[in-house]
Amino acid sequence: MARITMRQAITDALREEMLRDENVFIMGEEVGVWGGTYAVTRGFYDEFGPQRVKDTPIAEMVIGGAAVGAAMNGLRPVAEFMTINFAFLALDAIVNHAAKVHYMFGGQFKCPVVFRAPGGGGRQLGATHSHTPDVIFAHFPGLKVVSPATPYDAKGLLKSAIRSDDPVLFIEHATLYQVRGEVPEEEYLIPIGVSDVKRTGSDVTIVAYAQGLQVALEATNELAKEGIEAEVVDLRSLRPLDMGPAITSFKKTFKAVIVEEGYRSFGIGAEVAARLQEEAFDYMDAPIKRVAQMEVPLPYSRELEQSALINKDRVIAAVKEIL
Amino acid sequence: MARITMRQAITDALREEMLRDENVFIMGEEVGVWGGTYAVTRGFYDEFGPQRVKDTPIAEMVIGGAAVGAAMNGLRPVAEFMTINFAFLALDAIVNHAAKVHYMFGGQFKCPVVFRAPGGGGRQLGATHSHTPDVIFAHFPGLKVVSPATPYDAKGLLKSAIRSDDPVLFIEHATLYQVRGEVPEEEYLIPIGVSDVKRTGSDVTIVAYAQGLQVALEATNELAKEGIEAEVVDLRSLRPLDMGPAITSFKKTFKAVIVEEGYRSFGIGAEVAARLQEEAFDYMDAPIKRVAQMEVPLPYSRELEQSALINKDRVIAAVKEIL
Amino acid sequence: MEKATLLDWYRQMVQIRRFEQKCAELYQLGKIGGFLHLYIGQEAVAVGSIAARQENDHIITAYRDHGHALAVGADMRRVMAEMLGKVTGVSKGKGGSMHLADVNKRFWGGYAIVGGHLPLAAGIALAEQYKGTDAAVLCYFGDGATNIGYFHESLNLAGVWKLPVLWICENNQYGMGTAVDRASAVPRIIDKATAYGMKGKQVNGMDVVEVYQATQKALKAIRSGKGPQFLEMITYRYEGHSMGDPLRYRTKDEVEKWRADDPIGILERRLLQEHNATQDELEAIDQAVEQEIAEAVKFAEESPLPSPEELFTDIYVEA
Amino acid sequence: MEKATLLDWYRQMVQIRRFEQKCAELYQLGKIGGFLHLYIGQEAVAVGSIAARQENDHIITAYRDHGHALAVGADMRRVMAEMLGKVTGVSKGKGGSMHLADVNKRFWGGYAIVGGHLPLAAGIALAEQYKGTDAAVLCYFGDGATNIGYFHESLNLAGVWKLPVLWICENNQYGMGTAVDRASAVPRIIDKATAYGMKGKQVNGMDVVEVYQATQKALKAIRSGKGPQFLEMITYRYEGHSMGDPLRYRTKDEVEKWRADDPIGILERRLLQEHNATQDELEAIDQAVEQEIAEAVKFAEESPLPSPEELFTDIYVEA
Ligand SMILES: Cc1ncc(C[n+]2csc(CCOP(=O)(O)OP(=O)(O)O)c2C)c(N)n1
Ligand SMILES: Cc1ncc(C[n+]2csc(CCOP(=O)(O)OP(=O)(O)O)c2C)c(N)n1
Ligand SMILES: [Mg+2]
Ligand SMILES: [Mg+2]
Repeated sequence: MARITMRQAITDALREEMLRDENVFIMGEEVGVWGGTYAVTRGFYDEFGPQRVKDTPIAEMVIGGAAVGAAMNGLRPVAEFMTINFAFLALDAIVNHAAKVHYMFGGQFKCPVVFRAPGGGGRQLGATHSHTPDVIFAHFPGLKVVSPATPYDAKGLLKSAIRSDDPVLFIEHATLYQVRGEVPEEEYLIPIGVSDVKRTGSDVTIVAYAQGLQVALEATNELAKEGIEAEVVDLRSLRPLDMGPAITSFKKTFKAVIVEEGYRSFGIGAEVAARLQEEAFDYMDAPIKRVAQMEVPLPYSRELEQSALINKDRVIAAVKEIL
Repeated sequence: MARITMRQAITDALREEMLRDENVFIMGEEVGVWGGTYAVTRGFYDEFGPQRVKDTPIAEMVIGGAAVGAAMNGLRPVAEFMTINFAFLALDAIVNHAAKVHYMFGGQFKCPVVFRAPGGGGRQLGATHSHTPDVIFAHFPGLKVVSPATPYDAKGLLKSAIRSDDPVLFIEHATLYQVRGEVPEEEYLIPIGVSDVKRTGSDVTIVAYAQGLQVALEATNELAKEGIEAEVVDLRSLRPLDMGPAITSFKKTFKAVIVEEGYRSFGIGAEVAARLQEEAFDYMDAPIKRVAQMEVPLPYSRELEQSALINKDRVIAAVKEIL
Repeated sequence: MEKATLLDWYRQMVQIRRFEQKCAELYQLGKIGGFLHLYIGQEAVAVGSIAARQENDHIITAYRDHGHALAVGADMRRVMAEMLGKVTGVSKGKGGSMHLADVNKRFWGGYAIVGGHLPLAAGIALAEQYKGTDAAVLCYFGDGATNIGYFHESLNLAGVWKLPVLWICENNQYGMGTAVDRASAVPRIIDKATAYGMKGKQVNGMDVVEVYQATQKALKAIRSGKGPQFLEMITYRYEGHSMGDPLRYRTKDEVEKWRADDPIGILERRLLQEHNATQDELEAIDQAVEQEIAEAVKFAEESPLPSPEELFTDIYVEA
Repeated sequence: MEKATLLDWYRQMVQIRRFEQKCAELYQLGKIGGFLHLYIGQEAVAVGSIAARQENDHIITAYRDHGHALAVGADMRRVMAEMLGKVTGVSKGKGGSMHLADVNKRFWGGYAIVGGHLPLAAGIALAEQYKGTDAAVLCYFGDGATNIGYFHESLNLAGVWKLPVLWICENNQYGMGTAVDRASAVPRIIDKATAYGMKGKQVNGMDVVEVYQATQKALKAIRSGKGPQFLEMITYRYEGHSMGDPLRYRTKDEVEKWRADDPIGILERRLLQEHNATQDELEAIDQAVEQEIAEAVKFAEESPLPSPEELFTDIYVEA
């Protein structure tokens, strides 16, 4: 198996799906001539032509809404928001249109659109460009929300997203583009809405996803040196949210820490904690802890920004607090 | 004390603040000539004139953003989104601009804007017009989010919001406009970010706000007939979130149910549950329950829509499950 | 125009008007809930423009959608059932008045977020362009909607990509209570088309024939590769914005003035004076429409509500 | 124009250019992080237009904001400190390159969401109108920004409310890698102004004197009650969109062609040929600027980082 970056895995998924199905096309800002702001679609414009790799104006509302219309009328758009921060401008198109046309018209239409959106902090981009706002999208039924942490998952999940007849928001944490991992040559799919155990252990359960997962894994390496074996569950999808593996693990370890990059209040971890205590109350040995972003607009200055973000030390500290 | 409706209380607050401070003005769709879609500003156009009661085009992005600019430059806008559903279009103006200009420019500017937005389901308005998306706004630091349940609270909180030097999103549940309650003649303010015990009891803690509070109170009347005395904590503000009274109560009752109108997953209740177990773990006698909206785009058909919403029976059932 | 065609348009316009008058009654009786936006006064726009479409063209509009639904030929019984929230409704009772649609008629529905369907129209058109068909999209919206960002981004994209969309602004003089010139920096809506490289034409939206001809011409321009087109239909809504409009923003006189130009009246006169139609002929149509409406109401009233399980269907295609 | 004035503008333009060249260096050294958008090539726009403002006028712009910050007269040392994320920076190190601001100069800052500051400009202007002053707002944005909903809603509102805003489009031919006519349905940006009842004028944005005069005239029109005005400054950015631009979308020839019209070069020639300036005079200015920049860098480098507690200040005015 080749070890490739997450960027490459996403590129490969897109390319394979475009070769497989001519109704799959890409639209977004700078996806064509430029080759994608994060170089994910580099070479696509030349390979597939301007008909299938469409540069758009800077106009997120219509990027969102036109993708919905195209999907309703038989295409499979992969619409890219240059970053998820700009998807705020398309919130209505995403949650009031993409997520509702199937239900609101009694099943007459379907909306097989994929919205791709890189997100996340840590690159000194300042308050408006550093969001990890995954939770606000995951809140709305009708939409599926996916956010992978490894190249393998990214590829398999993106291919499923493109083939799905439902609208999917596919969130890519930009600092993960460089992460490498093994990806098989053969075709495979990973179902949306299935969590995955990324590391086994019996002392504590860590539930995480995306960048949070990478931080969690770093922490477990150090914890293991001290003889603490954490089990790590990767949510991978935020809606539908598969709590099964986390609950199973929790029933074994009796303790849990949730790690996410977004803000703590009303974040992903809140739901996970609420669900764990609801569904495995009798197994709770300690409070369920959350490691998340400090609740401030992210500042530019490097050290200041870093101090607001999650890191392995904060995960280790949280684990030790409840052990 | 007069018993007035919540609509009247809000009208009175607006009017008093406009009389007190000439920098306070109102802008929004149909706030003027029409008198407000929910009649909250009826008569204001004649009383204060078009300079201070400004009808806007249907343009939520600029309603949001222009209010921010006006606030930065010395005014105190009360910008109305006709309903909170349309505030989705202003998400960027609200969370990336209103909530960040103070921080992002190192404190040089302040943004004393109030966004008013009626919300909620239950009126057969269909999937796009029935949101209770309070949580997605509460997620972002820099913004204050308030959602009162009684005329008394609505008046005192709205006056505080208008006087606050920070941006405040003031969410009014439209089905509460008719609710009556006692409101003193004299001026009073209620601080933002302070929860309130609305009913005392020792068997179970119910944490709620807005429409959820009214449903909770209905439920407690029935529960009381069966000898079950619930303590009811009204959050009133969602950010800053004052968990003090809920935790105090929980430490007395050892059991809690959270009631909110919005969707359950990644909702307000998730955070409350997570916080209760974090901060009062040793007092947990049972899983903390959540009563919330079914996770579907709300349908038009009356019975179907009602079946998706919270009601007292569901609260009662949740309480009994953990007693 | 052929007499038979005009008689059919007359029938359609009467059908829309009577249908809505019945809806208003049912609303008062509490049988219809939510928001109800009547199209009365604007009938000539939907009827005339939809008559000009070719079979594979698409229709999409806002929440004021009863006229378009009937004009595309949706089954009136199922439209009425939708109004009453019944499972036999076009949208299974989940959509209601604002969300009528009929996929088989290429009617993509009514949308309640002002401007929200304009990008959808662009996307639907993009799919046709992508597939290389000659189909176009007729996208309807109000004067008020031209002030929202969705309008700008959608028309611009259509312009840049030369999407086959016919943008049809139904300028009924008000967005809720706000007169056009209190909300739009230019009082003539077509002046906005300039910003998207479209010419734009103002049309008397009270005259179904004029509407038909202008639409036909615009669709032809689109199909001959001239890019998206823009029509401003000058019209008026006789009733309030929705049920319960306090109507403080206009005078009775103004309404009366516009009523004198009633689209049904204009067509009626033309039929009687220029096409030898008789009062009896028209009355027969009126009566047939009454009959059809009575049957639609009966069908709707007798239809079952959606079963409780319907709450959880149609959220996702794949569970 | 007075020679002294032109010399001052020359100084400002050189200052902006050298400042940015230094920033590019510091970026390569990793001392500046995040995004860095250079203004090089566009200096005449900020300098000429800001020179035309009266003292109580306001300035607001997008993320490509170094030129505006220096032209309003912000302390270069504190601007440089901001670039380096130091607590002595104009925004305490919290904003960085994209979020320079100086409340004392009525400079409301750079904003990184494309179009996001246009409604703010409308609101700032509204406040002046409300207070009855004669101040106007100069709001700068790129060609790409004219395609976003924010642009439409803001210009329309300004038009309806007659807000004192001078909309200044800096058409540098590209939004990132997208040429104007690949993103805008009309290749001439001023054609968009028509849709808001504004006339709009194209200006040679490489000539600081033309920019100054056009701005002066537009501000006068605003102050004489003619409502908001629109200027399209035709200009060019010599460098990439931001650091790390692969520059696949334009040719070297094209860049060279524009460089021949260099705004500093044009002014230099005018000073030498028409105002009897000497090479020595100009070189003295260049050297003074170099000196100033060296001091600014020294100040910035020696300044402390924000203390850890700064993370939690400025979130709210009231805790
Ligand atoms: C984004 C958004 N803002 C506000 C509303 C509330 N609203 C519904 S219809 C309407 C007026 C629309 O006027 P116009 O576009 O002229 O259409 P008309 O109702 O006259 O047919 C408004 C403000 C909405 N539905 N969506
Ligand atoms: C809403 C939004 N979408 C996309 C971006 C990413 N982005 C930043 S600058 C830019 C290009 C803007 O071009 P233009 O308005 O011409 O300004 P210029 O950079 O040429 O000065 C883009 C697409 C953004 N910051 N905000
Ligand atoms: Mg209208
Ligand atoms: Mg540009």
